[in-house]
Amino acid sequence: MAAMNMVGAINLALREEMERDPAVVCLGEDVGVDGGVFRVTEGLFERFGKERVVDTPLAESSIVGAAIGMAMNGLRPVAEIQFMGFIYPAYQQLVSHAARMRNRTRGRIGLPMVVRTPYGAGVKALEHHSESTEAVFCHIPGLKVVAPATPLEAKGLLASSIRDPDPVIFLEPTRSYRMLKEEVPEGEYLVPLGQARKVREGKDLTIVGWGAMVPVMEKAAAQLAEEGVSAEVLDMRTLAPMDFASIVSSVKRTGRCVVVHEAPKTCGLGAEISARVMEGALLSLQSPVERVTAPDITVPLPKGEHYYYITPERVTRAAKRAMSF
Amino acid sequence: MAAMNMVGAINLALREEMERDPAVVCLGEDVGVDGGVFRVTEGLFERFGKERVVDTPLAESSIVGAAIGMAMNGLRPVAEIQFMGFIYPAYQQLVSHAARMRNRTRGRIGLPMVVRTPYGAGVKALEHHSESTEAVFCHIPGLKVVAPATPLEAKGLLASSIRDPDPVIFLEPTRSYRMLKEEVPEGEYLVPLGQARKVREGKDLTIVGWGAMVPVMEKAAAQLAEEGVSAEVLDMRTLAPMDFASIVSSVKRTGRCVVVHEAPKTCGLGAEISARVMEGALLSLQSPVERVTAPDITVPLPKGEHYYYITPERVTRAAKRAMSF
Amino acid sequence: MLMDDYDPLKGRMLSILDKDGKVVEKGLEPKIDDALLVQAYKTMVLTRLADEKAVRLQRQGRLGAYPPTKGQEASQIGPALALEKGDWMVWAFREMGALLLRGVPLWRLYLYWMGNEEGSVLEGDVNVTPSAVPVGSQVPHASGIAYAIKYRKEPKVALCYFGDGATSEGDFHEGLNLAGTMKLPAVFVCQNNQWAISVPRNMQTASPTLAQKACAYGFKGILVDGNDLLALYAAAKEAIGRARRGEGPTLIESFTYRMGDHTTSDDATRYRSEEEIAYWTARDPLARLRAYLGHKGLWDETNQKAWTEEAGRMVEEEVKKAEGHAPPTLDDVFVHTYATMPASLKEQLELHRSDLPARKEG
Amino acid sequence: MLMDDYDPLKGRMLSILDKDGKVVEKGLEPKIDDALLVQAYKTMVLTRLADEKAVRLQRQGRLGAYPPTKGQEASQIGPALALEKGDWMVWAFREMGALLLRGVPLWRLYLYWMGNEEGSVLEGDVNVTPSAVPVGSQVPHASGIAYAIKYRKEPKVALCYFGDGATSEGDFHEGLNLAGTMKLPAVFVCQNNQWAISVPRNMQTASPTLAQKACAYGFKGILVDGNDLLALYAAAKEAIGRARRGEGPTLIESFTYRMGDHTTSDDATRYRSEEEIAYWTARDPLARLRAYLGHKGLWDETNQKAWTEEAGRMVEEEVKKAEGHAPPTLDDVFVHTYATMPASLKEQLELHRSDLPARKEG
Ligand SMILES: Cc1ncc(C[n+]2csc(CCOP(=O)(O)OP(=O)(O)O)c2C)c(N)n1
Ligand SMILES: Cc1ncc(C[n+]2csc(CCOP(=O)(O)OP(=O)(O)O)c2C)c(N)n1
Ligand SMILES: [Mg+2]
Ligand SMILES: [Mg+2]
Repeated sequence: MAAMNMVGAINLALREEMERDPAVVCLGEDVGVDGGVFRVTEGLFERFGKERVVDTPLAESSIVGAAIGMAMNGLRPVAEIQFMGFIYPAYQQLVSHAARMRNRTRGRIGLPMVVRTPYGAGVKALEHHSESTEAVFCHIPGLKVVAPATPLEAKGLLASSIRDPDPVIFLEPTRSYRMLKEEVPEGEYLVPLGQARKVREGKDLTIVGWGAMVPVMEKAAAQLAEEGVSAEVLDMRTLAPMDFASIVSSVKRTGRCVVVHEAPKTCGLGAEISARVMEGALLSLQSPVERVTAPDITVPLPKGEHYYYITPERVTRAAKRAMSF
Repeated sequence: MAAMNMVGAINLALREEMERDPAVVCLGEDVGVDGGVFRVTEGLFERFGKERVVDTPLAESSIVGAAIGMAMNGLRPVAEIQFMGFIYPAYQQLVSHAARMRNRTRGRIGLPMVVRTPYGAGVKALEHHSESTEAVFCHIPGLKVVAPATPLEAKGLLASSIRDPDPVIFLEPTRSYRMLKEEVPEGEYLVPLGQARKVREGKDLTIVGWGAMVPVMEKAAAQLAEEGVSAEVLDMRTLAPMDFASIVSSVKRTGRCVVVHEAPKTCGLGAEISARVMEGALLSLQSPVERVTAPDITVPLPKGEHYYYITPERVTRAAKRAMSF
Repeated sequence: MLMDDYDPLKGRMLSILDKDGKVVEKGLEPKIDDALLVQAYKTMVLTRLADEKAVRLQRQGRLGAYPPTKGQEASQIGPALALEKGDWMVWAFREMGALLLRGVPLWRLYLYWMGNEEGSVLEGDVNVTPSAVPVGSQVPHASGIAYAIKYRKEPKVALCYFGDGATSEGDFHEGLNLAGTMKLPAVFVCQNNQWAISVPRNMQTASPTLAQKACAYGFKGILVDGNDLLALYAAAKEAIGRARRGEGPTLIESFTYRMGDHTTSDDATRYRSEEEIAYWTARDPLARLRAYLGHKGLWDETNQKAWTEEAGRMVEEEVKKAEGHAPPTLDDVFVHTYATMPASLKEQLELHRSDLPARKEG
Repeated sequence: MLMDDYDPLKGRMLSILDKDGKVVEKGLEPKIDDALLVQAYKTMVLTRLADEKAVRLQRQGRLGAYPPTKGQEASQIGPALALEKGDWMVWAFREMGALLLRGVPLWRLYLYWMGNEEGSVLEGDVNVTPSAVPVGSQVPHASGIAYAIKYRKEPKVALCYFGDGATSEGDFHEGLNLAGTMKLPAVFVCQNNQWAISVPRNMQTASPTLAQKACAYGFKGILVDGNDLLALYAAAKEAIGRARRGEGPTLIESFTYRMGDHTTSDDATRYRSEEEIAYWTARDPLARLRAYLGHKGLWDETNQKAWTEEAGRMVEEEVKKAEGHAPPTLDDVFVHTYATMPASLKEQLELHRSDLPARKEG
C-alpha cells in the first residue's frame, strides 16, 4: 500500500483496469505522449502503447462520439475531456446518444464508457477552467455522474465506473488532485456506484456534498463541533442516480440539512436534494434546507474568484442559520 | 384584432419587430423559402428578402455562433433551432459565449439575440422531437429562458425578447402551436419578461407551470373546483430568471403547491421551485410541494408517449395528495 | 484506380450505366455475381414497394411521420452490396434499402416508424446501428466502430451513410478528420439527394462537389452517379477493399435525388419545380438496373410481374406483423434507462404506475 | 493572383523573405509604406519583450497561466497590418502581437492574464472581440460579424485567427462553411504553429496542408511562410481586398512555430526535440524583418538599441498600470450577468455580501 494523491490514484485505477481488460482504451487530447495536462495518464502511453492511449485531434464531440462507436463495437473507452468547460461541444453526443442508446435499442446496445474530466473552481484558473455544471448531466436520464472526494475513493469509484455497463461522467475535482495523500491499495478495490458515504456521524444536522466540497464540509463540521453542534457529513459520490434515501434517512434523524455545491444555485443539484428532503422528511424538518452554492453568476476570473467559491465559514454560517431557524 | 393561433401570433411578432427595427434578422434551417417546418416564419422571406430571413446550412453550432457575431456587430438576430432536440450542438456557444459575453467584457458587449425553438412532448413525434430540457439552460447564469402559453402571450413575450438586451432562449410549446385561437392585437403589445401571470385565483393550493402545461393545469383546476378545491394557477412565462417571489407569495396564502413540468423530475425546474418555496414559505407549507413531472426516462417513441406526458388527472391527483397530507 | 481517375477536383462523375441502362464505361463494368445482382434489384423493388406502403400507412394514420426513400434505392443498395458479413453499417434515417439488403426485417422498420423502440432491436450479429436522427451525429460513431475494428485487427470495415445536409454539421467534419488522421477502415457515403428539407445543395456549401471535402482530411473522395447501382458498387468495392487493406477511409458522394417529400409532414412542392422532378424521374435507378438486367438476360417481364406480386405480399405480411406487435408496457419504457434500474427510478416507476390513468391503447 | 499561383494543392508555400531577410521573390515584394513597415517591426519587438515579461511575471506569481506568443509575431502582425480602421479582428488567446498592433493597450492584456475581466474592456470603436478560450469557438462569431458587415453593405472585413488545433473542431468547419456559402467578407488566418499543446500538426489531421481545407468550402486557401512578415502581409492584403470587394472569404495558413511552452503550465521538452527548436530559432521572424529593414536602410543598431530600451520602459509602465488596477468588487462580479440585475440575483448579492468573510486581497 502506498500513499498517493488523487492524480496517482486515478492513474493507478486506469493502469489496473487496462491490465485487467484489453478492451479498456484511453483517448483524449494530450493523454498520450504528454500524459495528460494534469499528468493523470502519465506512463500509460509507455506501458500500453499508442493504440490504447490515444492522442486524438482537438475535437470533443468526436472524442465522445468515437467513444460511443468504440463502446458499440466491444471496447470500453475511457475518454478524457481536458476541462469540464470544454465538454459542451460533446453535449449532443452525451445527451442524444450516450444516454439513450440502451433504451433506444430496448437494452440490446449498452455503452460501457467513461468520460473523465477535471472540474471545479478555486485553483485560480483561466476562464472556462473552473466549471461545475454537473446538474446539466444529472438531469439526463441514462447518464451516470460520479465525483470522488479522496484518492482512495477516486480509485474505487473509477474502477467501478470503467466496469459499469452504462456511460459514466467521472468528474475529478481539480482542487483535490494534489491536495492530500492517503494510502491506496494496489489491486482490486471497488467502491459501488449509487451509494453515499458517511464521512462523519452527527445528530443535529446533515451536511451533504461531494468532490472538493467534502474537505470543506469536514472543516465546517469540525468548527461546528467546537461550538457544540454535531454535524453529520455525507459524501454523495455518485451524483446520478443519487442515493437520496441516505440523505432522507439522515435528515429524518437530524432534522436539518445543508447542501453544499460549487455550481450556481438555480437548478443546481442542491435544489433537487432540497426538494427530495422536503418530500421525504418534511415533518422532521426543523428548518428549511440551506443551500450553500455559488451565486447565479459566471465563475469570475482569478482576481474575483474568492467571491465565488465555498469556504468552511460559509457552510458553518448556513449551519447556524439552520440551527437557529 | 384578429383571432389567431400561436403560430400566427409568433409570425406577427416577428413581422412587426422586423418592420420596426432593420437590425432584426431571422436565421435558421428552412426558415426562408419554406417558411419554417412549422410555418412560423411563413411569408417573412417574401416580405423581407433573403438577407433578413436567412436559410442557413444545417449546422446548429454555427447558427447560434453566427448569431453571436451578428449581435456583437449591431444586429438583433432571431435564430431558429428546428427542434429543441437539436439545440445541443449549440450548447457550447450558448453556455460559453452567449451567456458570458456581457460579463466577460464587464458590460461592454451585450448580446441582444433570441434563439427560438419548439419544445415539448405529446405530439407523437419522432425521437428527439419532444425535448423539454429547459433546466439545462436555466442553470446557466446570463441566459434568459421564456416559454409562452397562449397566442397573445407568445406575441407579447417574443416582442419583449427581441427587444431585450440579453440572449433569450424562446421555447415554443409544439403542442400549443395550433391548439387554440385567441384575439391578438396588431401593433405594440409587450409582455414584460421576468413576471409570472396569474391565470386563475385560488386559495387552497397553488399550481405552477408554463407553456403547454398551462391548459393542463387549468383543466385540473376546473376539475378541482368541482370537488371544492380552490386552486390558484400561475403561468411562470419567464423560466430564467424566474419570478420566484410570485410563487412564494401565493404559497404563503394557499399553503400548498404543485409544480408541473414536462421534463424529467431529477434536476428539473420543479426542484428549484420546490426548494424556493421551502426556503421562502416553509412555515406556511401544509404539505410537501408536489412535483408532477415526466419520470427520469428518455421520452418514449409515440407508442409509449402516453406513459410520459402530463394529464390533468395526474395534476389533480397530486393536488389531492397535497390536500390530504 | 477509380479514386485517382475520378478525382473530384477534376469535376468528373463516375457513371457506368447510362439512364437507359446501357453500359457506357465498358472497362469499368464491375463483375458482380448474377445472383447478387438479381438480389440487389429485387431489394430495390421491395424497397420501392415498402416505401410507398409506408407513405400510405402514414396517410391512413397507421404510421408516424416517415421519410420516403424513393429514388435513392441504388444509392443505398449499391454501397451495401459491396459489404461482407461482419462489416458494420451506420446510417441516418432514410436508408430503408440498405437495411433490407443487410437483412434487417422490414417489420422492424415499420415498427420503428410506428413509434415503437422494439423496431430498433436487431437480432444476431447484424452489425447495424440504430437510426441516428440528429443529422450528422452518427459519423463519429462510425469512426469509433472502425477504431475498434482496427484495434482488434479484424478484416472488417464500417460503412457510414449520411446526407448532403449532414456535411455542414461539425460532427461530419470531426468524424472524417478522426478517420483520416488514424487511417481507419471506414467508408463514408454521402447521399447527396440535392435537398436538406427545403435547402438546396448549393445553399448547403459553396464547395463545387461534396466529394472533394475529402481533401480536407487527407483521403480520397469520389463523385458517383447515385442512381447507377453499378457505379456505386464499383466505387464502394474499391473503397471497402482499400479500407480493409489498411489504406484508410474514402468519401463517396452519391449524386442522387429524393423523389418524395422530405417526410410525410413536408410538402416539397413549396420549394422545388416540376421540371426538376421530371428530370430525375427519367433517371429512376430501378428502371436503369432493370434494363441492364434485361440486356444481360437476367430479368424479364415475367420475373418482374412475379416479384412485384411476391414483394407486395411480403410487404403486407410485414405490415401485419408490425401492427400485431404488442405496444410497450409501462415497464418497457422504464427498465432500459440503465442496465440495472436504480432504486430511485424503481420508486418512480411504482409511483407512476399508481398515478397513471387506465391503460389506453398506444 | 497569389491565391491562384500558390494553390495549396500544389504544395507551394508563399515566401518572400528568406531566413536571412533577403527578398527571394522580387516580383512579390509588397509595397508597404516605410513608416508602416517600421511600425510593424517595432510592434514585433514590443510584443517579444512584453511576452517575455509576461512569462517572468507568471514565474514570480504576479500573473496567472499565460500562453507565450514568442515566434509568432510575424504570423500575427503581418495579417493585422493589412487591415484598415473599422475592420474587425477576432482572435483566440495567443495573439498579443496582433492586439498591440490594433491599438489594444498592453496593460489591459496583462490585466486579463492577471485574472481581471477589466482586461477585456476595450475603449472606442476598436472592433476587437474579447479572447475566446474554447478552441475554435470564435470562428462562427467571425462569420456572424462578417454577415452584419455585408448586411449593412459596409466596406469592412472580419479577420479571424485560430490555431492548427482549432481546425479539428466542428466550429471551424461550420464557421468556414457558412462564410463560403454566403460569400462573407471574412479572412481566416490559421496560425499553424505546429503544435496543439503536445499534439503535433500531423496528428491533428491527415490533410497535407491546412490551407487546402478551404477547398471544402468553395473558396481559396494559401499556405504562407508564417515567419515572413512580407509574405503574410501580401497574402492578407490580397485576401482582404477580395473580401472587401465582395469576392468572399480566404483561408490563410501561416506556417510558423510556437517557440515557448504551450502555456506557463506546460513543459514542452516533454514532447519535442532540441533540434526542432534550433531549426526554428534560426528562422526567427524578428531577425528576418530586421535584416530586411537594414537592407532597406530603415533600421540600424542605434534604432534597435533605442527602441529596445523604450519598449522595455513601456512594458514596465504597463505592468505597473495593470498591477495598480483595482481588484474587482463583489458588485463587479454580479452586475454584468444581465443588462439589468433581476430581483432574484439582487437578493443573492445582498445575501452573499453578508455571508462573505472579510475582504481578502484578490
Ligand atoms: C442536428 C439536427 N438538426 C436538424 C434536424 C432536422 N432535420 C431532419 S432531416 C433534415 C435535413 C437533412 O438533410 P440531409 O442530411 O441532406 O438528409 P436527407 O433528409 O436529404 O436524407 C433536418 C434539417 C435534425 N434531425 N438534426
Ligand atoms: C474546446 C477546447 N478544448 C480544449 C481546450 C484546451 N486547450 C487550450 S489550447 C489547446 C491547444 C490549441 O491548439 P491550437 O489551436 O493549435 O492553438 P495554439 O495553442 O497552438 O496557439 C487546448 C487543447 C480548449 N481551450 N478548448
Ligand atoms: Mg439531402
Ligand atoms: Mg497550434
